[in-house]
Amino acid sequence: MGLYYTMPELILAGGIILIVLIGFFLRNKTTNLHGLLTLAIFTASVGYAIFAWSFYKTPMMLFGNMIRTDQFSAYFRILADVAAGLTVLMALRNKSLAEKFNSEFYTFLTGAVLGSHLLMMSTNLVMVFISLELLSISSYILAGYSFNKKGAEGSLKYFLFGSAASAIMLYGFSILFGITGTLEFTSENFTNNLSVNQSMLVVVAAIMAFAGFLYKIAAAPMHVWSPDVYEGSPMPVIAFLSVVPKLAGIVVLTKMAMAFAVTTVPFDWQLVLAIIAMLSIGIGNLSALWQNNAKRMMAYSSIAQSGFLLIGVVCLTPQSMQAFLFYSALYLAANYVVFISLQAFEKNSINSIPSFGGAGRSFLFLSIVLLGGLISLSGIPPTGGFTSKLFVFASLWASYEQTGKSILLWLLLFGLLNTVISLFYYLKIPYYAFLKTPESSLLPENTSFENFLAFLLVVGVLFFFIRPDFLMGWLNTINFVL
Amino acid sequence: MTNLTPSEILLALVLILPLVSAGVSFIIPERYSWATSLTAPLLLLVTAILSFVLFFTSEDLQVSAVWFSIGATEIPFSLLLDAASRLMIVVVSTVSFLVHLYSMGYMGYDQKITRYFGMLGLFTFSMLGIVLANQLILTFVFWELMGFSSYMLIGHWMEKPAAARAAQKAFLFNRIGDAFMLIGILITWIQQTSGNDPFWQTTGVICIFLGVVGKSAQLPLSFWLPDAMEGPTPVSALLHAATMVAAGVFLLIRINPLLTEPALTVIAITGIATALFGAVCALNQFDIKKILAYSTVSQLGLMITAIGLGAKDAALLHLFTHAFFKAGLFLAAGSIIHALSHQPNNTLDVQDIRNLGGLRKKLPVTFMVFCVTGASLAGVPLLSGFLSKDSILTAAWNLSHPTTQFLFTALILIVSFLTVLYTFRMIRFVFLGNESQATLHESPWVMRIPMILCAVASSWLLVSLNPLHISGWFIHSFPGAEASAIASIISAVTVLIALIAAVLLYSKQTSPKTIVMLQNGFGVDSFYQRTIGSAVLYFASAAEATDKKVLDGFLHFIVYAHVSIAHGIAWFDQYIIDGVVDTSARLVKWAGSFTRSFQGGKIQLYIFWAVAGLIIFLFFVLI
Amino acid sequence: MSLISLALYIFEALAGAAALGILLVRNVFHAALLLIVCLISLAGVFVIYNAEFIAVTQILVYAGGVLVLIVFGIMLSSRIAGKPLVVTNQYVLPASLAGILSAGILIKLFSEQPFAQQPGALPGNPMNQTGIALMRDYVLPFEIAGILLLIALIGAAVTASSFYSKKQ
Amino acid sequence: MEHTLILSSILFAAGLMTVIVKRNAIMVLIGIELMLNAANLNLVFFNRNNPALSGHFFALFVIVVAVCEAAVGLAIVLRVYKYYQTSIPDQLTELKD
Repeated sequence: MGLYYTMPELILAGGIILIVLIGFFLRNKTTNLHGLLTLAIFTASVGYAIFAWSFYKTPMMLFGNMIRTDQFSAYFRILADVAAGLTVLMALRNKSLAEKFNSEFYTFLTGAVLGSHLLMMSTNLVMVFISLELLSISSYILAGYSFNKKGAEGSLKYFLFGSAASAIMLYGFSILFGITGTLEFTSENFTNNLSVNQSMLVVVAAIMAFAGFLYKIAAAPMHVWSPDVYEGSPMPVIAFLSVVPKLAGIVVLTKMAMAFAVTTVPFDWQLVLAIIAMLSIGIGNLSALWQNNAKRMMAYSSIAQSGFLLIGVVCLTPQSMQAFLFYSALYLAANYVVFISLQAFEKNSINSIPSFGGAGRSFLFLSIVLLGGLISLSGIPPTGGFTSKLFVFASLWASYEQTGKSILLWLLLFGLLNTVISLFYYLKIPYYAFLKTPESSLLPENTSFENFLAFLLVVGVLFFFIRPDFLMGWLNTINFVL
Repeated sequence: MTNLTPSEILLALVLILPLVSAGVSFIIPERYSWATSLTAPLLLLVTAILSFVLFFTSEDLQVSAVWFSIGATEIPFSLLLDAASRLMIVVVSTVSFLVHLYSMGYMGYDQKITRYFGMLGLFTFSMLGIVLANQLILTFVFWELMGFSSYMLIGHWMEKPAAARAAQKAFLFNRIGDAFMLIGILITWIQQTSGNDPFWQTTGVICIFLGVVGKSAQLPLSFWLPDAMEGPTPVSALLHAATMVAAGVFLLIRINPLLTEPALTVIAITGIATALFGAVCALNQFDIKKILAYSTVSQLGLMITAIGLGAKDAALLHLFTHAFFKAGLFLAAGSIIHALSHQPNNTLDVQDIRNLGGLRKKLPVTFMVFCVTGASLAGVPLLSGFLSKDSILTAAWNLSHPTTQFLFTALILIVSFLTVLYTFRMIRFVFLGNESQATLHESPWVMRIPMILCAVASSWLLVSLNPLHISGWFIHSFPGAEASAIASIISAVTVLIALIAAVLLYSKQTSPKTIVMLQNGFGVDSFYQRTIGSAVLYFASAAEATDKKVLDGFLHFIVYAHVSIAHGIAWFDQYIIDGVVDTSARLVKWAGSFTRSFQGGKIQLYIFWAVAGLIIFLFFVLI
Repeated sequence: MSLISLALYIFEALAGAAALGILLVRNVFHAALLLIVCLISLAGVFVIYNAEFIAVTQILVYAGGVLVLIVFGIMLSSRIAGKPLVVTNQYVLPASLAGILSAGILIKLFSEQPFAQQPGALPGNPMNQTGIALMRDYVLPFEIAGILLLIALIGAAVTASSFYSKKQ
Repeated sequence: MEHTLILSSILFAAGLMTVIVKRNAIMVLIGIELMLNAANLNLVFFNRNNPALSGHFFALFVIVVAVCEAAVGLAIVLRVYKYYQTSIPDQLTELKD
């Protein structure tokens, strides 16, 4: 019975084995078959999740209370699959990835997606840990996939930071287990025992546990790794890392925060999360101002975006959850627009921001599409990014009115102020592209596929500005049992 | 949306055509950029004609569709065509068309003319959007779009560092206002859904007003406007005189029902303070475009004051008349700049009135336009400015509380007094006096026609049949704008006194000064007889007969007061405002390099920072 | 003091001493050996806490697997570098501050916390129970662990393969 | 029984310090293993009277994960060796601001 509900995960797990096997037979051959097969796997997974959407209406506990399927997690699983599918499309167009260990690349990608699926559904600390590790270990290897000096360094840094963070998280889990005597953190047993045994130790354990999630979503103060890792990784991997682990981390963080929010723990959760969100937004935006490397700049941008995503968790109201769901989808789309165009530019050896000078002339269409993505990320109309920020801030305001906590107001003001700051660096690339003269003349390579793909996504982003209710209406039907 | 009425189609066309123009301009390749300077004005001409048709034929019209919904609340996409917006679309599209036409001559040789016209089209589109939007979030969307296009237009000559800096300054100041505005919109919106709390309503409205303060260059955010004069002059005429800066005033007119009593007080005080400030500043500038910019600040202050006093129709009327005469002034100024800067071996700053003089004979058309529009700005009877200023004065005059009545009436009179002074000063030093330039040619016809049209639009006929009192054919647009006879007389007398004072002040001066030395002689040069007219001469001689000392002392007082205030303001602008801008930019950069300094590439140090961060966090929570 | 609790104290003291030793020694190889000591003492502690299966896994997997890997890595890397295995320390002061603070906070809070005495006792035959529960309650993590091992295996192979490739 | 928890705290802190202090990637790895073992000790200790044996299972999976991490980690270390001829993590500063 449970297998019906976890069919997407079964597809992914079977897919991993299939890709490995095909990889054996097609050794030493440069072929797109692996990529297309992986794409088919993700499509099947998304297809099933949409087909079985009504299945997930009532939450189901499965596999001895290890995981729970519901529409909330199903939505994010779809997003993760879509992101992974786009990553595959990017990887297919990336020559350096096609040369070496092609089938393995897709194995790790599928493994990471499987890990994120399970992480989003987990209701048990064991599952959280093991699926987080599946996601992490796959990501460590993916981060080193450029097979050069920088890639190796980025991979090692990611690995060392990641393992230290997950060890800290695990220690927090072990203390939580000691206090509550159960690993099922959504169960009543867990919350009751937590309420009975209020102490500072709970706080310590919770912060240690959150550290692992914060690392996964690259939020302050666990964000330090991301710029270095992003700079060393190939473009499809960065695009993947900036979306899928982030969403998975925040989903499980939401569930965990919910468990703490219903108990009467001796300190203010909203305060802590709000400060983390503010720190992430501030640090990400301020540091990004200085960057001259497009990848690094996007790393800081993704740190700041984590902060905005966290606002949904800070409020923990149904309205804020809807805003969070909406924001995630728009963030995914805009982020992939940017990375797809950046990859196309990279192909024409445009890497640093000054080298974008005059690119608007040689790659007019691509530059316009990139501008659309960046504008959406910064949250200016007429893009869905504006609408999503509007939803998030509106829910924050509503939450402030409800609770009257001044920290929420500060978060709102800080967030608004930072959308201003973020403009300065998001518009840096278009500024160079359109208003500067080229440093050297370029021989444009064919980027029509990238143009098309990014254009489709930009159309989506613009569409959700005009008709956000198209998605919002669907999100309204989601049942929020966390 | 199946059966569109003709008016609805017209409305959609008026809104869309500028956008089409922008799109066409962007699509046309650089080689054929000359084509842009034909398509863009043509499309705008069609827009202007259609808006006139709409103005004369249409009923009040509301188009509404569900845009999206958040939870249970639905956000409509709603356009409203009422008396105010009908008038505004005419203003926007007409002035925009005139500016397009003028730009054909003025920007003829510019390299990036396609971008210029594209942005102009986008700007017009967003301005029309603001005018028509019947919903605050939609307004905000257009508002931001307008901010973006104005940023691009101010910084059109990006290679000039001053232009890039001005664009950034304008952007920054506007974003500060916009951040508050978004908060205000959210508050207002939530207020509408969940009960009416007067406190929150006031807060929300004041937050929106702060957005208006940014866009309409009110105190304390007015300092970007003079800097924005680095942009092309036609842009200044369109954005910084007729439309964009007026968008804030228009928004206040739209949300007028929401304004609470305390909010009105705040608005009125801000407005009158800005009006005074702008007027004093305008009197102390040498740059002809900056004088006009400060004058715009001052006039916008008057409109805001009118709204604060509850006379929104007076504000709209002044907005309407101001759009034309100020656009005319800017276009004339542009014509001067154009004529002078196309002269060979010209090394002087052509915008500095100290370097100008005696242009009357060389540029007769420009001179006439400048005189007519300037007189309208000064509020000389028989011109539109007199009537609209009169209605604002009447609003102050009709206030119920005697103290506020006196205070506001007096302050508005002082503002109009100063307006006359600086207008006259400008005309005196630019057109009269010694001829300094050798050979000049009047601007081409494409530039002359818009100027002349603006001058014609500055006559009283635009507003009313009766040249001295508002009544007649446009009255149905301004049901609340009324003028009392006493106010008219007071206003006229003030203008006359001011004219006399101006003549006395500036006639003997050979070059403009900021610290104006008063000359004792009240003799009137023969050369004024042909310029301002015999009336001035008559009143001037009459004034000579009046108590010299009273007038003398009064003028002394005015001059010294304004000199010291102006110095204070210049200091404030240079050190405080620029200082704040620079400091905040530096602070942001410094904070950025601080947060970045953790990224030394050393992974073990990273881990340490992360752990340290967690421990600090822990202490923060535990204590 | 019973014999069992004496054994517990000895194992724990050994484990603690070995951990501190790792912190102090300068030679990577010695550190690896001290890790073995620490792990085996911990296995002893696990046995005393009735976790025989964990203890066995600890010895088999850690001592037999991880440590061989680590020693292998040490030898490979030292062969390339041709340098002695001595490591120096860095950031000693901030690190000790962080370490002592975290240990201090944890010990203080552990001593203040009244841990819930869970009802019931361990089943009589834990090993048997473990096997059954592994295939019943924990079947999903068990399967995931299989995939994880597969991924890690391929990943390690892919990552290390460039070690021998000629391209620099 | 608190001494077990004290031991686990010490193991954790010692692991953390090893991670930061030692100028060798393999030593960092050893430090991480120490931290994982501290958590394992906690899990087993807290499971003294729990018939569900959840702590034991968690510890078991932690060991499995530790193996995977060690394998992947060492492979990455070896690769870094190939490019940089060093295993001192702090000397890898090609990627920085």
